[in-house]
Amino acid sequence: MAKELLKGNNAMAEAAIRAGCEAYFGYPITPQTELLEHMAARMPELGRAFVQAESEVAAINMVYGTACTGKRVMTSSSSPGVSLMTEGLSYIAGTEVPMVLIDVMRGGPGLGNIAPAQGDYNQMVRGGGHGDYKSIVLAPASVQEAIDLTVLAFDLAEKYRAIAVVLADGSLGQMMEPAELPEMQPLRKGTPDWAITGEPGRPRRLLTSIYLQPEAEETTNIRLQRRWLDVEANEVRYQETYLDDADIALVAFGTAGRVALSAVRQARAEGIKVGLFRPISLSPFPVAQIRQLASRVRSLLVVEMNAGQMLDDVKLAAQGACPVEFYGRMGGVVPLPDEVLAEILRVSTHPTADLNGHTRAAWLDRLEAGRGGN
Amino acid sequence: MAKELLKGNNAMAEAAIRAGCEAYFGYPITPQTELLEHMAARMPELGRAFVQAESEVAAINMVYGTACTGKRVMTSSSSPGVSLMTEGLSYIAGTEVPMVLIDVMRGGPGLGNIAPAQGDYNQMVRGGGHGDYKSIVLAPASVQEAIDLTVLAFDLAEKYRAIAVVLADGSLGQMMEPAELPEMQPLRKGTPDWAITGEPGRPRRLLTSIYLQPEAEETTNIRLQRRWLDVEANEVRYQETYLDDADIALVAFGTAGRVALSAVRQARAEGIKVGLFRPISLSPFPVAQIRQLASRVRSLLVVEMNAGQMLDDVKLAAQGACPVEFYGRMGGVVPLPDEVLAEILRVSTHPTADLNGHTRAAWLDRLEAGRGGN
Amino acid sequence: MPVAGWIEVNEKFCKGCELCVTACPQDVMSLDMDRLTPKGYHPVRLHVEGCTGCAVCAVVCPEAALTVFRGDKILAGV
Amino acid sequence: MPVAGWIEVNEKFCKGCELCVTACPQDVMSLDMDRLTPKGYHPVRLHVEGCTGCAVCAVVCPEAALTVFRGDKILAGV
Amino acid sequence: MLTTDIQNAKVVYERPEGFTDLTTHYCPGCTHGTAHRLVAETLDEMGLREHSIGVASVGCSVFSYNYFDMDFVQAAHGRAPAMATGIKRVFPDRAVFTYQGDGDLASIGMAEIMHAAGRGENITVIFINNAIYGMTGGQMAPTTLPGMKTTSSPNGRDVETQGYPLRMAEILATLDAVSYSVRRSLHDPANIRKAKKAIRTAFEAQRRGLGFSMVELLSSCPTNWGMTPLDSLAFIEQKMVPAFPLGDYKVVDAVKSMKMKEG
Amino acid sequence: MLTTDIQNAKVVYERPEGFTDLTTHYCPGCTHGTAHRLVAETLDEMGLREHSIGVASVGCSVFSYNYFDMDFVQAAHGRAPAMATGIKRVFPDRAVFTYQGDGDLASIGMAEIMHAAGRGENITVIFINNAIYGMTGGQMAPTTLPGMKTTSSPNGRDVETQGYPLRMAEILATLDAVSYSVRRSLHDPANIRKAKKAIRTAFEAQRRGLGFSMVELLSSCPTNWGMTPLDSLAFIEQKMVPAFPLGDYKVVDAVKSMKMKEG
Amino acid sequence: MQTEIIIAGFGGQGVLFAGQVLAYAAMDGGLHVTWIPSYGPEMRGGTANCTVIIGDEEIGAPLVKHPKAVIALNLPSLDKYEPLVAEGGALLVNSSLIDHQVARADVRVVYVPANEIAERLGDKRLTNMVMVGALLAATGALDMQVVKSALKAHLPAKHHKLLPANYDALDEGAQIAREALAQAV
Amino acid sequence: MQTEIIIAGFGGQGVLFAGQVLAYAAMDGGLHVTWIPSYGPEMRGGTANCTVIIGDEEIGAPLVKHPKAVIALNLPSLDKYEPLVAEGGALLVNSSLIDHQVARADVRVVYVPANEIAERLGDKRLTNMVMVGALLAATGALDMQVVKSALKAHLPAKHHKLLPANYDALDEGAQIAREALAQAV
Ligand SMILES: Cc1ncc(C[n+]2csc(CCOP(=O)(O)OP(=O)(O)O)c2C)c(N)n1
Ligand SMILES: Cc1ncc(C[n+]2csc(CCOP(=O)(O)OP(=O)(O)O)c2C)c(N)n1
Ligand code: SF4
Ligand code: SF4
Ligand code: SF4
Ligand code: SF4
Ligand code: SF4
Ligand code: SF4
Ligand SMILES: [Mg+2]
Ligand SMILES: [Mg+2]
Repeated sequence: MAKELLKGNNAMAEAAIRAGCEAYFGYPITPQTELLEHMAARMPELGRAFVQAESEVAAINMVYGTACTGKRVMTSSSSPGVSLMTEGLSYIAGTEVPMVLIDVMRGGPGLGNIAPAQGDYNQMVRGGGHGDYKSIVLAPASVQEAIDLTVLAFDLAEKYRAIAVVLADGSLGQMMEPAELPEMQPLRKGTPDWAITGEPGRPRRLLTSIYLQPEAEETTNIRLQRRWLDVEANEVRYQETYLDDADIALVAFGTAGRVALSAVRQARAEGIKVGLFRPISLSPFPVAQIRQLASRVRSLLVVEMNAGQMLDDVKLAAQGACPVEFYGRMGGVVPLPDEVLAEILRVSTHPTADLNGHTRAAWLDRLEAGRGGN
Repeated sequence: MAKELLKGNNAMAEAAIRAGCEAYFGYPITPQTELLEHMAARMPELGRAFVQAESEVAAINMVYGTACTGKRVMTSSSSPGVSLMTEGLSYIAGTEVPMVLIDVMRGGPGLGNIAPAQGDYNQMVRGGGHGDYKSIVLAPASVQEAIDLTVLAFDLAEKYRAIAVVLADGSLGQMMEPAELPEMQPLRKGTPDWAITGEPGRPRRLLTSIYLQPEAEETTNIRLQRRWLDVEANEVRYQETYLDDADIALVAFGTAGRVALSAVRQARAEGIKVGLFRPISLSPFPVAQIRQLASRVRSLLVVEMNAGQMLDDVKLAAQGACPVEFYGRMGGVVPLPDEVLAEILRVSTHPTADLNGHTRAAWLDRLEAGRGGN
Repeated sequence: MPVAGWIEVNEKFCKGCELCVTACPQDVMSLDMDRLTPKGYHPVRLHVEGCTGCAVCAVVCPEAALTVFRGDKILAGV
Repeated sequence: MPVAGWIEVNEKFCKGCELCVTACPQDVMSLDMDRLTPKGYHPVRLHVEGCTGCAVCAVVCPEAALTVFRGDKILAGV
Repeated sequence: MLTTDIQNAKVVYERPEGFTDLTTHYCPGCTHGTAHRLVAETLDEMGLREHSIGVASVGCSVFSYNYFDMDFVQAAHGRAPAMATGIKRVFPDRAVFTYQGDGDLASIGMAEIMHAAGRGENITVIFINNAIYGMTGGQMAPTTLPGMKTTSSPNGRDVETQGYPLRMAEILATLDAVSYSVRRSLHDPANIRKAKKAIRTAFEAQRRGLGFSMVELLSSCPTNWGMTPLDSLAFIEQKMVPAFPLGDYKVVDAVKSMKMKEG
Repeated sequence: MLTTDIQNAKVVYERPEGFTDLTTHYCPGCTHGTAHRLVAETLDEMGLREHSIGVASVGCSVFSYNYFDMDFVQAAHGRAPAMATGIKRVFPDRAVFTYQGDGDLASIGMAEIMHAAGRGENITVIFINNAIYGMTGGQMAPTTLPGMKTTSSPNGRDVETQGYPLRMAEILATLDAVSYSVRRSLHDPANIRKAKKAIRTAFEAQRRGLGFSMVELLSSCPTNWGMTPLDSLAFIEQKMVPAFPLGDYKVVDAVKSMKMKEG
Repeated sequence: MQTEIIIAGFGGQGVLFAGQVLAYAAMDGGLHVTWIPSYGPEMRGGTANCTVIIGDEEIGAPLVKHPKAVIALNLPSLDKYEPLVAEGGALLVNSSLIDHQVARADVRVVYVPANEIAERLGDKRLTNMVMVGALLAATGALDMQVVKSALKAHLPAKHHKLLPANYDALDEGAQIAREALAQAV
Repeated sequence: MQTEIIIAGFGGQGVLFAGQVLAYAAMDGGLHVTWIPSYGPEMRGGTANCTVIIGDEEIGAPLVKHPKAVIALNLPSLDKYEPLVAEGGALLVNSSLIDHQVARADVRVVYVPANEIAERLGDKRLTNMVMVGALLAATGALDMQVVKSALKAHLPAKHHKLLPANYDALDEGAQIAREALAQAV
């Protein structure tokens, strides 16, 4: 297929359709609304299910229903709406049925604003819902990648009977870029052997997340944990740029990763040996790769559009092998390449020996100073 | 006051009342129901507000309303119910109003069961809601401590205009122990200067979590982050037992901490130099203390009633200073002292050099072997 | 020939709630205080003749513990 | 003496929506196409005599942009 | 001695095929079981058992999926109508039904039931109104009667602060897309028979694609009401029926004119 | 030349004190502003401005707190009635009101409005029914008319799959604890005056502790309807009023017999 | 030193209250104590049990695998807990309902016809107190007098007329245990 | 090599579409490109702007602090972006609405009476294309012919009758820029 100039939200919606999504349930919220609107236009004309749910709570439970039938299903929302889905997500995880969620993050906490942000990292990666469960979380950095990861999300969700999240942010949702959509996949015939289908002639099936005996619930948990080990073994994805000879490695995902790339290029132009590690799968996190990187470079510099959420995962991976520095913007502010370049310069000229990098207080000081100077 | 034999749920409810809680909103859920029922009986007779909300979503938003008036307010629930509160919690955090939440955790994910568990650690400590916010999270290990921390929670919530969570589990809610309730505090006269009170004769007040300009939202976030630095500086709480000469330190909170204590005593009786570090404030986490401990002992052994959630915080604190081992039971299974003793013996006789301790896969193997043998 | 009936009580299901006992128009049912079901309840039984197989008992039984039969009644002297 | 009135348009608030223009029973209002408010709208004005101060315009104005006055009208020749 | 011999015996009533062989966890005399039985019998009679998908809710009926011999899912508290929507939209030719308590449907699940009804989802809702939260040990439900003591209204439901009972059959009847909304009771054989007819009508309406159907059933909770099973039935008749009048609150013409091949 | 001189001039109408000095962010001609004005005027006239607490919702009126000169909070989407409950229960003598759109109140907030009404919370709800989601750019609301095109019903609301409009004033009127539930419209001066009277009655009912009061206002959304402000008013009159008949759906006796000292 | 006691039986046999009496007595006696029920989903019927731990220092785990003493009020409880009692521990068997000999030789077993005794004392509901009496004698976990005072102090006043019968039940249970164990030695 | 362009003005001035035309042209020309709007809460009125970045390798940040070129369609936009244009960059000013001289000497400034030209060409809505034409001439970011082809390829067929006027607008804008910059040298 030829490249088209596509808006992220529409691109992800159309990608889902072409990946064989048979049902979409959602509730409007900026900055992901075009995604729902695209579905509203396209799904009925294809004879597939589209329901504008009464709320995100209802949407996720409609998804839960379809997920139990084994058909490809998805929802999308943005931060506050995703919070309302956490109970349902925990149920879906506990019932081991596949689904895709697209979270186009915005500034928070609370009602916040509709600007691009990455403040839902913890909620999505560490489980905003109760109990032990893990979701697969994929973070695209371009419209093309958003398309590809949306398709992949359906495959992985099905493969591991798990929740697969495409974690984008407002700028990815609103941005247009040339990108290529996949061919329309034919809908799968038949259903998995666990699916609730109300079909005659076979023993009844049951899907539930209640296991009243703690031992039975633990058995389910062990199954989930073991499955996650498989996910960790098979599904780690990341992109490395200019890392071969790097002294400093930036770690950034999604839009922050793009911004970091610009800054890295500028720094390279100034002769600084810096590269970029961009996790694509935030969960499973590229632990081994970052551990290895940490033992190779002088510093890691994490850049996020939040107060340092992936930062913890980077530190956990680095395990003290090198200092981990941090720069973040919050509340919907997208960092500009110049700011990140300044951070690279700082780290390269004033390396710290403290494993925690410059402290959090120092980051806030720098941030406020920078803002004041704007 | 003399000691009484009190059930955890009732004790926390009465403690809240005596701490001056003026409004309670909640929705029934096992194993915290007695807490709501205690409030249903006591609050109206004291002329205070009690509403059985239509759902946890409504409950947290009623709390949000009262919190905006500056009056002491709380809700309580258990895991699935708490998930439904995450949007509201994010709003409350973003609006910077104080409230207390008691989460009496049960087995999950999903509907799970009503047995004691600690699977909501991530949800409470890392923010189940969207955006960057932090809640103060206190984990009692006895009925007396549940009382004391409930009272403290109100004070801290108010001091930092933040959410304070008492994170208990089903066994703490259902257990009876001798404990002393505090005196009834007189209700505070007057309201804070930010409170919405509809009072004449002063400029209007406004409480909101929407900051449409990203820069304004970032300013709020910076304020929240700075306030959190204060919390980290002032409010770390923990208990150390038998640690002076310990080679191995167990780290466990709440009920798991009690179980660990029994195991530590048994191990000491067998001559093993082992001690217990019990974080009382899970958030702020005793980072410095554990870092220091990690540099002193041969191994840390984390014991939880989940798949290893606090484990990440311990590793983050330890920063590779020593291996961090893990033992957890899931889905509502409470570990018994004998199992933990076996883990202590394992760690003391087969110390590992890997910073990640025995791997997660190995833990699952051991767990399944142990269950089979039960 | 008069109509007659009888019931079979599945003791696995019966919980001795007595709803059928009260509902039976012929008043021919009662709990068997000498027996306990596996769940620990006294099961219901026909304690006297006169069942017509009307199935009212089955209509009210929450546990679907009853099977009701009906047939032609023949009185036989011995 | 006949009753007469006039209005004052607060141009900070007026958005030129014309709802008042249509509602005015005397048809004495119109947008001032020569002026722009700070927000970039053409504000409303009285373009002809005849305002009675009936305040219907104010009743429909979504922006509370109008103040309406009424008084005794005196015709004065010059 | 005189003995009775019975000839030409035939089975007049037997346990429905739609039931599994498991004993329920319901308290003795709880009419949840009765409601289950009526649903199972109806689906048997309509030949729908193997074409049905049930949606269990959270409440004492949380394990209802164990007792029905058909495909089942278990919803989150209050969300059964949303889950049923997700199923029905991709399997429009299955008989999809929810089975919900009053806490589930009328309290936490109010938005979901109103909107499933408002959309006219072609599903059937079996609504068990026992005026209490059974499973969690007897708290006030939205349908608790004024003055009724529960563990969360220990001095009796105070209408000043806790409001009045909600009448769901009437409320849902106000919605355009609802085809059938009625209230029945399970307190005696005659009413149980009427309840079953209503359940049959509801499923028949669904089979014909007529839209949302709901049967509210007044039901007992001997345990949390603190009564014997028998007294509980009397309580339904004497206290609940007056507060929740039995009747047809909405039956659209298409439902009225359905001809049912009665089983 | 003839000039007019006016003597004994007095102010017949002026911007209410209850308003701040900020310009709204509403589109030109949007009747959200009209509704705001009526509320502000009413609270002024009743002397309640400084004794009121407003609860803004999420929708185009999310910033309404900027325009009212009184204490305000800003609720989560749909939860304003719950938040108002939390406030009113600890400040029973304040005039507490919510201001909600149709997406907010009738879609995501359905459970909260039904239960606040069911409990008879002594609050006043101003409900702006503009048949659309204004703020998010024109998606279907629960009150969108059949066949009406929106960005999420691009071929017009299909009642088969998307259901029928919900009539909230009628639905709430079925609840025992509601004291006042009426519908008015903002499309012409006469109706605006009636709307104001209703708002006054609602707040008066609250002042007297008579319980839950709600005024539904048919309102325009020129932007998302794709019409001029004027055409929008015609749309209200010609299309919305027939679908949402104006009238008093519930006025309890205590409200009927209120004597209001008219301002 | 710490004594762990599990009391198990049917719902309705006074299992939870018996445990609470021990807990009150321990508290009144200045000891540390925890009481924890096993709580299940069934409102009626089913089995009930609770664990009471009494100690002279802060109590760790409120549940243990191998309790020092078990009161088994019915057969399922005996089946479940017989293998779990700690070596050298005490197993108190309600022989009125349990027609079954304990196989283990490494625990002290006392058979108490508790229902019969209770009925003889005039109230079936005293069964639990008979077993508690036996437990006290068999384990020495608490002083009998302290338990009696605790009963008096914590039983609601309206039930005080039942105190003498409760005391008798405790004494009779203790007597049986003493005799059984004396014999065993 | 990368060119960042910000187009800013009132809502209704065709700001977003102008950016999209550039993006389409860049795509058709085989270049990398991103287009991103600033999106606000107001449905009507207010300012609108978008950032287009065109480059020959994968584009990093879709937003930059110092764009290489800015089209300012109204005064607030000029006020906002004048200080931000990169040194040596281009500032295209719609002089029909902006009665204001640019103070900076380190950028190339072109004043384009775009509204007048558009009205002369018969359609006020051509204003944005006049400015785009000027931008192309001032920056050489894209080939004029590619832009015209892109317009043709991506304008819905029903609007194709407007193509000639659009081409004229582009050309006139370019002409003005060429003249202005020639003079400046
Ligand atoms: C989100 C959530 N909140 C609360 C609960 C606890 N809970 C379980 S059942 C129930 C009430 C059930 O009452 P009802 O629906 O009336 O059913 P019944 O037991 O009376 O049949 C509640 C509140 C839960 N499981 N999930
Ligand atoms: C939980 C959540 N979901 C969705 C949104 C996005 N959202 C904001 S306003 C709105 C709809 C508002 O429509 P309505 O209530 O009718 O108000 P109007 O704008 O029409 O006045 C939505 C869906 C949100 N802010 N929060
Ligand atoms: S079938 Fe009729 S007569 Fe026979 S036992 Fe049942 S109810 Fe009684
Ligand atoms: S109604 Fe059913 S469960 Fe109850 S006693 Fe009769 S047969 Fe047994
Ligand atoms: S006051 Fe009356 S007459 Fe005067 S402008 Fe307004 S509407 Fe017209
Ligand atoms: S109604 Fe108000 S805003 Fe509209 S034109 Fe008239 S004065 Fe201006
Ligand atoms: S608690 Fe009540 S509703 Fe639940 S099974 Fe028992 S009697 Fe039935
Ligand atoms: S979008 Fe609609 S409802 Fe919102 S302000 Fe504009 S016209 Fe009013
Ligand atoms: Mg119920
Ligand atoms: Mg609306």
